[in-house]
This record gives sequence, C-alpha cells and structure tokens, in this order.
Amino acid sequence: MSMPSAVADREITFAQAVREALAEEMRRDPAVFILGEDVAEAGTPFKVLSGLVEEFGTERVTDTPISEAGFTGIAVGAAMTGLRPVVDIMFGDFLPLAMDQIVNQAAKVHYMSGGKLRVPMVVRTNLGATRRSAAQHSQSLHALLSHIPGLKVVLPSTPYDAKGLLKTAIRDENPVVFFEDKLMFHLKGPVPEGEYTIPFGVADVKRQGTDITLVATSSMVQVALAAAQILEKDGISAEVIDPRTTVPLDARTIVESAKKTGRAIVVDEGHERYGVTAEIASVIAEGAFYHLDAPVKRMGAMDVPVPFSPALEDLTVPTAERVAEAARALCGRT
Amino acid sequence: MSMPSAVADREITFAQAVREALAEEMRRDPAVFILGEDVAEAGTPFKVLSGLVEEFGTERVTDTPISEAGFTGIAVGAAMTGLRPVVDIMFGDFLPLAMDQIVNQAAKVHYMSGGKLRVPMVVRTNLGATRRSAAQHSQSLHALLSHIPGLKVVLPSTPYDAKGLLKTAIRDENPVVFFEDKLMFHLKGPVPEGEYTIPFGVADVKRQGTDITLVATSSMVQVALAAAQILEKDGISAEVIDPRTTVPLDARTIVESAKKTGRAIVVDEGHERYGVTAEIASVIAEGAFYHLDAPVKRMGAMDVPVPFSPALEDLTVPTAERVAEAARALCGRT
Amino acid sequence: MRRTAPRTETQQADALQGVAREQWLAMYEQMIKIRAFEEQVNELYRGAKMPGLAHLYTGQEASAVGICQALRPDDYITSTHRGHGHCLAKGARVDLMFAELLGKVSGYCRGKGGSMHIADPQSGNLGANAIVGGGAGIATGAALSAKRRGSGQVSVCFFGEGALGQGVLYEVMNMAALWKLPVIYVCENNLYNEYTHYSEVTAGELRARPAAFGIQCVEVDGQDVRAVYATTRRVVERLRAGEGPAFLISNTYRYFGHHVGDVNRAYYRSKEEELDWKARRDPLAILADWLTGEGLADAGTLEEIERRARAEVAAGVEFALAAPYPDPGEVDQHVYA
Amino acid sequence: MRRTAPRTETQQADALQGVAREQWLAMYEQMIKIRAFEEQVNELYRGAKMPGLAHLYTGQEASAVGICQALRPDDYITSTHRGHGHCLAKGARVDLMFAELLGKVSGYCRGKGGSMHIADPQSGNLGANAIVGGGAGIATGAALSAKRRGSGQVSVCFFGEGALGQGVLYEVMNMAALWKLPVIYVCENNLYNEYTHYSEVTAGELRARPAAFGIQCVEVDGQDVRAVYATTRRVVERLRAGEGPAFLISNTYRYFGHHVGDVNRAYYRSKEEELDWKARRDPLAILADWLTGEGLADAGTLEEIERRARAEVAAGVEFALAAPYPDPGEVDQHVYA
Ligand SMILES: Cc1ncc(C[n+]2csc(CCOP(=O)(O)OP(=O)(O)O)c2C)c(N)n1
Ligand SMILES: Cc1ncc(C[n+]2csc(CCOP(=O)(O)OP(=O)(O)O)c2C)c(N)n1
Ligand SMILES: [Mg+2]
Ligand SMILES: [Mg+2]
Repeated sequence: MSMPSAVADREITFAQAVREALAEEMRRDPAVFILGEDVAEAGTPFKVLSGLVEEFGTERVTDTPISEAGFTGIAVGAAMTGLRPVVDIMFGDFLPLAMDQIVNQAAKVHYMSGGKLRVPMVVRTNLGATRRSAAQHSQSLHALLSHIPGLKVVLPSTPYDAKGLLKTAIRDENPVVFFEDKLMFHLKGPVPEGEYTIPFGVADVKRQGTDITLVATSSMVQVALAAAQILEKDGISAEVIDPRTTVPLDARTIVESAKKTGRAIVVDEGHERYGVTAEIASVIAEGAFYHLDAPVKRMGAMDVPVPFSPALEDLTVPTAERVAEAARALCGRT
Repeated sequence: MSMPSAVADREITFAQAVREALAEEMRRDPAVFILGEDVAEAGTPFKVLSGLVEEFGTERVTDTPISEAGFTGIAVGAAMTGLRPVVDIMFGDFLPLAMDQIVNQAAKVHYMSGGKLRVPMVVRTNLGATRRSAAQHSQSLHALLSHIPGLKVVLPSTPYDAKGLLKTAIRDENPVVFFEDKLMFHLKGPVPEGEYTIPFGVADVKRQGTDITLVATSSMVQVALAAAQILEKDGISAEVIDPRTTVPLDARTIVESAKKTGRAIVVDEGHERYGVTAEIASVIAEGAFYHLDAPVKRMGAMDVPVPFSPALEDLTVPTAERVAEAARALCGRT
Repeated sequence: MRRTAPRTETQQADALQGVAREQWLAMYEQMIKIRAFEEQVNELYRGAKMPGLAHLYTGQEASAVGICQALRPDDYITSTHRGHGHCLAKGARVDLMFAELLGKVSGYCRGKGGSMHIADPQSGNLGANAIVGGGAGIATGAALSAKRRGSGQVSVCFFGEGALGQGVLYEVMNMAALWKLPVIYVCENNLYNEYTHYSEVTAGELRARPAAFGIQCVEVDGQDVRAVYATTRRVVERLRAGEGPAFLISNTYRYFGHHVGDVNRAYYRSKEEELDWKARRDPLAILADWLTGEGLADAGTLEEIERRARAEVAAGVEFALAAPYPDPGEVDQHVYA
Repeated sequence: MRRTAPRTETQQADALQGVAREQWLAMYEQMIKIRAFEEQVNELYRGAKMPGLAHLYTGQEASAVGICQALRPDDYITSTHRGHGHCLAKGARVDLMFAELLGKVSGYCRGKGGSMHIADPQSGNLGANAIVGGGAGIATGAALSAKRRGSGQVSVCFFGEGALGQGVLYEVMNMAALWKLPVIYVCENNLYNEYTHYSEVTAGELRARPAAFGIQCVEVDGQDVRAVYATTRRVVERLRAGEGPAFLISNTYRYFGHHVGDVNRAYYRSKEEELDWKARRDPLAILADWLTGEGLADAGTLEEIERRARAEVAAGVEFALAAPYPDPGEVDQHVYA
C-alpha cells in the first residue's frame, strides 16, 4: 500500500529504483522477464538495467533484434500463456512502431475474448525532451496510450514512486505502459529498504497549498514544485498534485484540490493539443465548475516537433518560471 | 473557397463525392496517385474508388500488398520527391501499423529539415462503429493523429464537405489524415457540379441556435442534428457546429457560439478519455469561461474496446436521444 | 496453380503408419462439420440473422483439420479473420461458436468478439485475429512461453498468404529462429488476398521467405488431409525435439467470396477456376474417395458421419438463436482484468 | 569476420577501366575529409561544444564514398543516425554540416535537425533518420517517384545491419521488387547493433533476406573503395536499365563507440578486434597503398590532399562556432509548409 514518500533512511536514484523494482519482482516471480534491445550486458543505453543479466541470466534478460513490433507482439503472446514480460522500448518515440501490438492486440485481447484471456505485461519506456536528441528521440507520447481503453498508463515522478508503481505494474493483470523521464534517471530521492507497492489511480499531493492547484505529471512534477517555491516568495500558496497514473485517473483528488483553491494549471510534457492537459483540464473544468475563479490553464509542450537546437528546444517545454508566471496571472497578480 | 453547403442542384452520395474529388484532382495534377490495398479493380471493399482505375490505370491507382507501414512509407518518399500520393488505409484501425511512418516520418520531415523537404500526402482512412465489426475494425482513432504536430486532420460530415475538403487536402503541402465515416458512404447530400474547395480550419455552423452549442465531428454531426430536432420540440434551440478539421481547429467559431449560448456539449465518436472531446471542451471552458452557465459536457464513445454484439455495441456510441437528454439536463430541463 | 506437394510418398506412408481408421473418420467428421458450419453461417447471413460479416473457410477444411489433428490438446494456435475452421478443428464447440457469431452472451467471448475473435484457451486457441498477421507475435510469444516453461507445447500460427505483406511476421520469424522456438508458421495459400491474386503483390518465391531466417520450409497439398496430417506430424516432432521453428505452406482454395457478401467475383477470378477446384480438389471428396477405396469406410458410414455432423450444426444454430444477448451491464466489463 | 568480397577481379577491373586518376584522388580526399570531420565532431563533443550525441562514421568511409561516387548528383540517398559520411559523400558542405551539428541557424536544417537529421535536397540527400530503418520507406518511395517521372534517377537506402530487424524493410523490398523500382538497399554491416554483435540478433544468412523477394544481392569489401565503387557502378547501371532493385552488403567496421560517449566497449568487443581492423583494413591506407603502388600519387600528393581536407574541416568548425543560433521565433516555423 501507499506510504508517505518522504520517509526513508536512504536515497537512491530513479534508475536504481527501477532496477530494484525489477530485481525484486524477478526474484519473487519466475514468470517475470525482460525483453528488449541491448537490455542484457549493456543494460540499455541509459544503464538502467545494469547488473540484472548477471543475476538473472540471458533467459530472463534477453536482448532482441531491433524489432519493436515483433518483440512487443511476442510479449503479448507470452503474457497470454503464463509469463509476465517487461518489454523495454528504448525511446518512447519508438512506441509508434509497436502501436498495433499495443493498441490492437494487448489492449483488446481481454475484452475481445470476453474475459478469457489476459495480457499481464509491462511496456517500460520513456519520455522527455531537452536532451538535444531532436524530433525522433524526444517525444512524450503518453497521451496516445492514455486514449486506448484496456491500457493502464503510469508516469512516476520520483524514485519512490517509480519503484512502488513499477512493482504494481508488474503484478497487474493488464497491459501497463510505464513512462520514465529520461532526465530523471540520476535524480536521487528517499526510498525505503522494505517492500512496498503503490496502487494505481491514487494521486499524490506532492505539496500542499491553498491558492492554486498545479496538476503535474512525470518530468513536470519537479517543474511544478520549483514553480511553487517561486510562488511562495510571491505569497501564493500552490498545491502540487501528481496523478501518477493517467489511466486510471484519480479525478477526485484533482477536482477536490481545484475546488479548494479555485484555480488550476495542468502541466505535462506531452504536446498540448489533444494531449493529457486537455483531459485533466476538462475533468477539472467540469468537476469544479462552480468553484473555479479562473479558467483552467493548460501548459503542455509546444505543438511542434522537438527541435534539436538548444536555443529552440528549451522553449518548447514548460519551465518553473513560466508556470509561476502563468500562476501569478491566474491569481490576478501580474 | 467555402460555399454554403445547402445550395446545389444535385445530390450525390458521400462515396461519390470522395470519388469525384479524387478524379478531379487526378485529372488536374498528374502527380496525384492512389496507393493501397485493393484500391484498383476492387475499388476498396467499400467500393468508394470504383471506376478510378479504369480512367487512370494501375500506374495511378495501385494495389499494394497488405503492408500498411511499407506503402505509407513509400508514399512519404514519393511525396518528398515530386508526387502527391493519396494513401488508402482500409480501416482506421490499421493506422497503428503505419504509425511510425506517419508520426515519426511524415509529420516531422518538414520541420526536421528546417523547411527544406515537404510531404504533401493524404492518408485516406475511416472511422465509426455500429457496423458489427468488433474491436479491430470499428475504432475512431482521429485523436491520436490530432495530437501530433505536423499533421492536419480532417473529418468531413457531409458529401459536400467531403468533396471540398478532400480537394483541399490533396493540394495541401503537408501530410493530411482524412477520416471518412464508414456508415456515411451511402448518405446523399447536395453537391454542386462546379469546382470548389473548402479551407481547413473553418468550422461550419450546420444549424443555428441560441440555447446550447453542440460541437460535433464526423459521424456525430448527424447525431447532433437529430438531437437538435428533438430539442426543438422541447423548446430548446441548439446550434450545431462542425469543426470539419480538428487540426487546424477553428476555436474562435466554437468559442463564440458557446459564449452566445452559454452551454455546450462536445460529441465525437472517438473514445472519450484523452480524446477529441477533451481538447474541444477545454478550449471552450477556457475561451468562454465567463459566459458559461453550466460545465461543458463531453460525449465520446465509451472507453471500452468496441464490442461485437449489437446489444452492446449500440451502447458505446452517443445517440441523438442521449445527446438531447444531456442537453436538456444542461439547460435545467429534466 | 500449384497443386502437388513436394513430399515423397514414402515419407508420407511412414508417418501415417499406425493411424487408426477411427482417426481418419474423426478427421472426416471434423471436415464435414466445418463445411456444414460455414453453410449455416452463410444462411444466417443471408437471412439477416447474423450481425456483420464472416469469412468462410469452405474449401480449406483439410488444412485446419490435418494440422490440428497432429497437435496435442494443450498446443496453441492463433487464427485469422477466416478462422472458423481453425477453431473447430482445434476443439471448439459448434454451439458456443454460433452463439458468438450471433453476439450472444453464451458465445465463446460472451458476444464481445464475434466471428473474427473466437478465443478458447481451453482448447489452446489464443484467438482469431482481425488484423492480418495479428497472430504472428502472439503465436511466437506462446512458443517462447512454452519453451521457457518447459511444457513441451508447440504453437501454430495460421495465416493466409496475404500476411506475408506484414513486416512483423519477418521480425518474429527472426526471433523464433534465433531462439529456436517451437512455432509453426502455417501459410494457407488460397491464392487471393481479398480480391487480388497473391502473385500480383508477392515478389519472389514463397519458400524463400522463411529461408531468409534459416527456417525450414515444407509445402503440402492443403486439399489432402492425409498429406497435411503426415507432414505436420513430422514437423511437430522436430519442434518438440527442440529443433526450432518451421514454416508450412498449405496450398488451398476458398470456395466462396472473401466474405459472405462477396458474390460477384468475376473481376478477380474465373468461375472455371472455382469449379475446377471444387470438382477436382475437394478435400472432403479426396478423403472420402480414399476411405472407400481402401475399404476403410463405405458410403453408409460416411453418410452417417455427415448426418451426425449436420445434426450437431443444426442444434448449434438452434442453441445460438435461442441464447440471450449480453446484459447491457456487460459493456464495460472485461476492459480490465 | 567476413572480409573479402565475392566478386571477381576481372569484373572489378572492367568496371574500373576509364576511371581517371583525378577521380581516385577525389575519393581519397572525400574519405579523408570524412575522417577529419568525425575527429572534429569527437573533439567538439569532448569539449562540450556540441549539444547531444553523435555516431561517428570513422572506419566506414570507403562505403559511403565508393557508393556515392557511382551516383549522379540528382540521385537520391537516405541516411541513418550514423550519417555524416553519407551526407558528405553525396555532396554536403562541411561548414553547413558543422553548423547543423551545433544547432546553428546556418546549418542544413536551420539547427532544427542536428546530427541525425541532416537533409540536403540539393545534393539528393532526403535526410538522415534517427529511426533505425526509417529511410527504407522514403528511399523506396523516391525510387517509385523517379520511375513514374521517368527521371532516370536511382535511390540509395543506407542502413546498418541492425535495420534488418525492422519489418518495414521487408514490406518495402517486396514492393520494390514487384514494381521494379530503381532502389539500392545498402546494408553497411559493421558487425554491431549498438552494443550487440549482429550474429546474436540475426538469424540465417544476410544474403537470404533480399533473396526472399527475388532481389539480387551483391556483397562487397566495404573497406576497399575501389571494390565498392566498381560494384556500385555495375549495380546502378542495371537499375537505370530498369532491372529493378538491388541489395548491397558492404562489410565494414566502425572504429569508435556506437556514439561519442561509448568509450568502454570491452563488454561487447575486444580491443584486439578494433586494432586489427585499423591496422589491416583501414580504407584510407588501402587506397593510399594502391595509389602509391600504382604510381598514381606519391606521399607528397596525398599529404597535400590531407592538408586541404583538414583545412576545410577546420574552417568549417570555425564557421559553425561563430554562426548564430536560430531566433526564438523559429521554434514554431516549419511545422507546416
Ligand atoms: C493489417 C490489415 N490490413 C488489411 C486488412 C483487411 N483485410 C482483411 S482480410 C484481407 C486479405 C487477407 O488475405 P489472406 O491473408 O491471404 O487471407 P485469406 O482471406 O485469403 O484467408 C485484408 C486485406 C486487415 N484485416 N488487416
Ligand atoms: C526503431 C529504432 N529502434 C531502436 C533505436 C536505437 N538505436 C539507435 S542505433 C541502434 C543500432 C543500429 O545498429 P545498425 O543498424 O547496425 O547501425 P550502426 O549503428 O551499426 O551503424 C539502435 C538500436 C532506433 N534509433 N530506432
Ligand atoms: Mg489468401
Ligand atoms: Mg551495425
């Protein structure tokens, strides 16, 4: 069950948290295995999986050819027949290559079979720009997956959440798409030694506040927290809420906060248009309609392919300063 | 330029309108050609393209293998080098197979090349459930495409719009995804003999009204119009607005209408969660914030894979009755 | 048109030794049951009693039956849009299939799947699939799972030759070969992808496709259930011995349209071609001739079998017509497990 | 390790007749320019002057140069994440490339593409691509376009052997074969997909992959620019004659890491292997040896060429470092044409 995220004696990185979750689950359940490109000896280009192949062998940490559709499809079949694959899609940008397997197969098998077949698999992948990797290695495509019934979508924003949510994902009986923020792998945070999981659909109030609600996902949680600090100096008390899973979405916690504060900004690194900010903003606008003092503000990534040049790339993603500025405007303090 | 859609001496079906648009553009510009499965002699399973191969030959109406990714990719390359392909994706459900070509290639080439390369291509496909075709042949996936910068997304709702918008799509210098409603192919409507095109990003007010705004797309426009008729009997005057393109979106017309009526429902056949209704609803909630008398209501398809059984399938899609009911509730008339 | 299988009579005779008369009769019964089943599907469609469409397996019966007879009950299959034959041959019940086709809650998928999505884990059927090539990943994954679990199961991936257009098939064949997975890719070449002859959309030799991954390929006359059965048995033996995947080309023909409404077919194939296959290469006739020729069955026995099969099919239709639709509350059940 | 190309000396000699000394020297210059270019890229990376990463082409120079020398300026290429060599060989300018790598507005893509997306329609370069196999569709489509327009152009699709994992490659090869498109699929086999030896993820024989579609395959020693050039010339001739697509395996080796930061490589390949390739199969040394051996150039000439190339590269770096970044207003330009 969920635990307060701040209480722990040790700090580990986000990458370590992911690795620990995998290792613990693989020890617990021999059906769990990892499939993906350069996951074994290389431990992925991000080195997130380093050491796992040494403990579990290449049977359970298996390098694949560069065949995202193929190995995701293989995972679907393995999941239907008793295994619990964790598939590694090296960059979230490559999800479109495996889209048919995820959207038309994994997400639908349980329903189409009237509940007879199950697909307990995890697709681990990532999101996030500002790494100077250009348009095909920088996307945050979680909105696409969140739109498809049958999938669950997880967006951890701290080492603590990453570990607890990944363990839940692996134990879930459904296909779960798990997005890690590439820029967060080295971020350290408190993670207790002991076993814990975090339930899906339970938002985490990362910071309490009274004047405005900042709903932020994944990479944008730190941005929102930094914005809240800036705002504090201006005498604006911001509440930061991290939904942690877009599907299922903890609409209640989000709406209650917006009702309390009367103002809300939704910050997410996916493109703004037809993205996650649209869903959450309309959930708030509907649920807190009679309590809102200002329109809900959406701040997603710009609706442009991610540019390579640092001079441009940094403009495309919400920053603490811009979020704080928007918050001040919403609070009538400009 | 846009013409009033009601004025024309003849009525043709939606399928005929699509075929006319293609034939006219192919006559006008030898660079235009069609690529897809069973597009030639068969004219597709829906027979929408019947007769084109006879006029233009198999060089310009070309049957492909069952290779959605492959032939979409080929179209991207052809478009970059002087041709104007119109790709036929037999069911919108197969878009995920071509997703990498659309999302990572077609949509981004112009931007990544700093404007040097262009991809003037059209992906013609369809949407719509209630044909008893089950989960893999019934999806309305236009939200996924609408989320990706670099793509334009078109959703015609009448034969008139289909013809004018398809001609615009073919002449556009960008990749355009064109969604036809499968249930509408036999629908007849007025289409003038003469040449016309319809600009993107211009919503069409399909019906004027004063009490509530129904924003509806594609298949749902007829549903909204039928709902408006029901509502008229209840003394509620509904305005029906068809954005016609989700990208670019004519936010102004939509917001102005909502400001006028003070109430809005967004009706769309895509899944509701993280779908098109979310974007449009939040555009309204933000833009008309100070004019709304009630929260914007979203009515998308249920967030379930489309079930086969008629007993279930019909429950998943908004109907005129349910839209009218929601409108009455919003207007405080229950 | 390729109609003979490149196997030697001796090999086949060897493989068939010890196959009892009862088994041949059982295959005959399965084949005729499939045929009768599809006749009823067509009737239901024409009588507007079946929602949507269906793709009939008629003409291809020997392929599914010969292959599935060589499998264990717990071996896996994945099937296609043209899947009724595969499902029945692997052990699905006629009544529950009809119920599914009519969208009834008593159907295999509670009416949620329909004709193109029959799944029956009990008989090893991991589901028909409406995406061409959609079973390729699943079947290969099931083989991976079987191998890891050491269960000795094999996995059979049925698809039409049209699926050779799907890239994912090559991706998974590569991995199956690398990891020596016990999967058979069964390419049922009925000559047409919908309304297009396969040769117009398929470059090179079919057999060269699996060869590209070092996968052994066997080709068989898919109208002769004995050939199909004998070949599959040999292949399955090799798979269970851990020798890695195989590719089986089963040359066959669909008698009717691509789907039930595809009636005017002259623009893509000739009436003569259809009549020729029916007259000379009918799988039921071929087996019946052999059974009677060998004195393993007389006309009466075969008629009795047919009567029984037809009765089962008729009862299945009755059952399905009378069965209830799912409750509206079902609509959002089974989205998540 | 496969190091010899299966061509006969006679064939090569024939093809090379009439190639002037100047052309060999030009190839030498191009190769050394690519090498010097990549050295500078590495320097810029280590000096934290280049944003992001880059994948160096060092060691593979003969492949891009030999192939592009056999092309017309208006022939098309598509390139990969390891694309600098292809782009330069096809005619890109050093300064504009560096500017792009540094995210400057004077770069080929106004700084929007970076190392993995250099595109230069003027030299026929339809773009490097950061999706493995991402150029397959584009190159095939360009060939379709060339054929329809009757332009006589050919299209060259460069990719690493890792792209053999991508299904789309098989889909487009099938269509290229069916429609006899003038496209060459160039598989630069440098033995590694990132950090994994290709043999661990590639079943069967490479040559069997194109054979699956009836596409002719030629294999060449990618370290010997003369062999690469001669082979490509023959292949291009066949393409221009309308004989359909070809597949060219160019056996080569990358000297450095998968990307500039990939320094500790011992877990996937040995130092000895690297040293051996550099010592015995260096494309620059091989050409230099031949040129001097044949008396076509002396050490002084080659040094002069190298000096010139290095000067061009140095000037390019200077230019790029001094060039301005794009204006913030550029960020939402070129989303739509
Ligand atoms: C990915 C995909 N593309 C297209 C279709 C439409 N479609 C359904 S069946 C079919 C032809 C299949 O031919 P084949 O694989 O030979 O099977 P057959 O119908 O002959 O049994 C096509 C194109 C589909 N279902 N899935
Ligand atoms: C579709 C896709 N999957 C994975 C990657 C990550 N990736 C980049 S390069 C590479 C290895 C490519 O190997 P190869 O094709 O042999 O080219 P090389 O790097 O050897 O030139 C991988 C896996 C990618 N860019 N695209
Ligand atoms: Mg077929
Ligand atoms: Mg390589």
